Amino acid sequence: MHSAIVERPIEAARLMTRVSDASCGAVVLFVGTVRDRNSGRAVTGIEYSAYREMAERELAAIVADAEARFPGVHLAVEHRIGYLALGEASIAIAAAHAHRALAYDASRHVIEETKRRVPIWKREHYADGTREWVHAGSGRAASAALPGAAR
Amino acid sequence: MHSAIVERPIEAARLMTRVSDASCGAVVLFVGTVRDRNSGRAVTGIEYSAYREMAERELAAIVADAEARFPGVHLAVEHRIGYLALGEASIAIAAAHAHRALAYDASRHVIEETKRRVPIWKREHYADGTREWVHAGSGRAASAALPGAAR
Amino acid sequence: MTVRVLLFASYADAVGAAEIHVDVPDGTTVRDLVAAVRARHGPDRLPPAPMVAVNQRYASHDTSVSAGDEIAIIPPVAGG
Amino acid sequence: MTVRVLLFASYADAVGAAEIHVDVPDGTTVRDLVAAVRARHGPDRLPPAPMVAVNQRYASHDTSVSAGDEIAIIPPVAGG
Repeated sequence: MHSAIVERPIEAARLMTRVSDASCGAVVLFVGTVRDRNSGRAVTGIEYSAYREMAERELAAIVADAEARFPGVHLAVEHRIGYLALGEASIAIAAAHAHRALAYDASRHVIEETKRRVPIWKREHYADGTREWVHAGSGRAASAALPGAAR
Repeated sequence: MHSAIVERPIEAARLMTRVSDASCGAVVLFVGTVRDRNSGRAVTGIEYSAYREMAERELAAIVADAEARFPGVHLAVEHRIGYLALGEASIAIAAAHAHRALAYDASRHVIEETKRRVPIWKREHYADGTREWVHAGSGRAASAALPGAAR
Repeated sequence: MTVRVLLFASYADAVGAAEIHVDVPDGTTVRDLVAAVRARHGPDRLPPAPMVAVNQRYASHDTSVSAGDEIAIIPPVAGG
Repeated sequence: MTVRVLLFASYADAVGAAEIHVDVPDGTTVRDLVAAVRARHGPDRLPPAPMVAVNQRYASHDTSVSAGDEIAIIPPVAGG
């Protein structure tokens, strides 16, 4: 198993190589990338920041939990932080297992848990020159004055 | 969308590139590979054969159906035939969507439908020098004399 | 009429050919064709109700067969 | 005692600092600490019950805080 917060481009193929071995007949790779629109606004890039030590700890815990929950799965996960342009990968998760159902389930579990609890934030940069922090789940950018849980 | 039966190594990264565009925030890649054991026997390789014209037609139909069933998904699928050594990819499915849930669901749908209806067969080669046709679902190799539906 | 029948994988091995030609009456069905193949090559060579494709599409055993059709008897598939 | 509090992302922007030091009585809880930060920096800067981590683990608002702890007030996460 492998997990890391990185400040360089993610090499998804290397994560797949890390998890694959002769006993694994199925590999599922998830890649999350910066897309050009969110909530109807034209996005030019996203700036990811993290509470880095805690993010590394949470990501490692998610991977360890998943390997216990889906026995036999091999996992490798990297989340990138810093400024990412359109199309660049913010996260890649490679999950390998002898059987495909567990590879899919473990992959999905890791991305959902990552979005739920790893302390990483993103600020979208828009075509009109503005930028705003995004609060997951709300589907809306947060106002600077009263963010998050109070909304 | 893209689907093909090929007789050369599958380049999964190229399939991902094919499906990705700026509107897709999530890409799910599934790769099925030859593993070293099946039903307790040591496998050295697998020979895949197909009813090629029909297999191409069925695979194309599965991809078209999936793109209708999961609106907005982009799909690229290749299935390899011929002799594959341990670890080589027999199938790769790239699914991209603006949102991850549909990318996962479309990917899973395509692999399940492919296993269900594309006329491709495999003959496992074992470490002891024998080889046998495998009938999916049975979990057992088929006898040569009375295969398939009669069992 | 004479109908061309394709066999694959374990069925080709069992019958000893990847393609056979079978004489059947006009208007025969897939069911009758399969029965004719089993009668000629031995009932232990093919199951009584295998999957069959007519012109590269899965077909029911009630489907009528014409002389120019491409018939395939299809073992349980195992792709992926 | 003086407690070091880390702020991130929109909360750091709202308060105007990524790290602040807050004077609180010994034995204070996360709840009291958040109230002290809001009293000092303005109640419109942080929600009344944000997520908080103590020593890099999510903690309930009843958790007691010690002087050496690393406290972080955590906006809704948006990774992935």
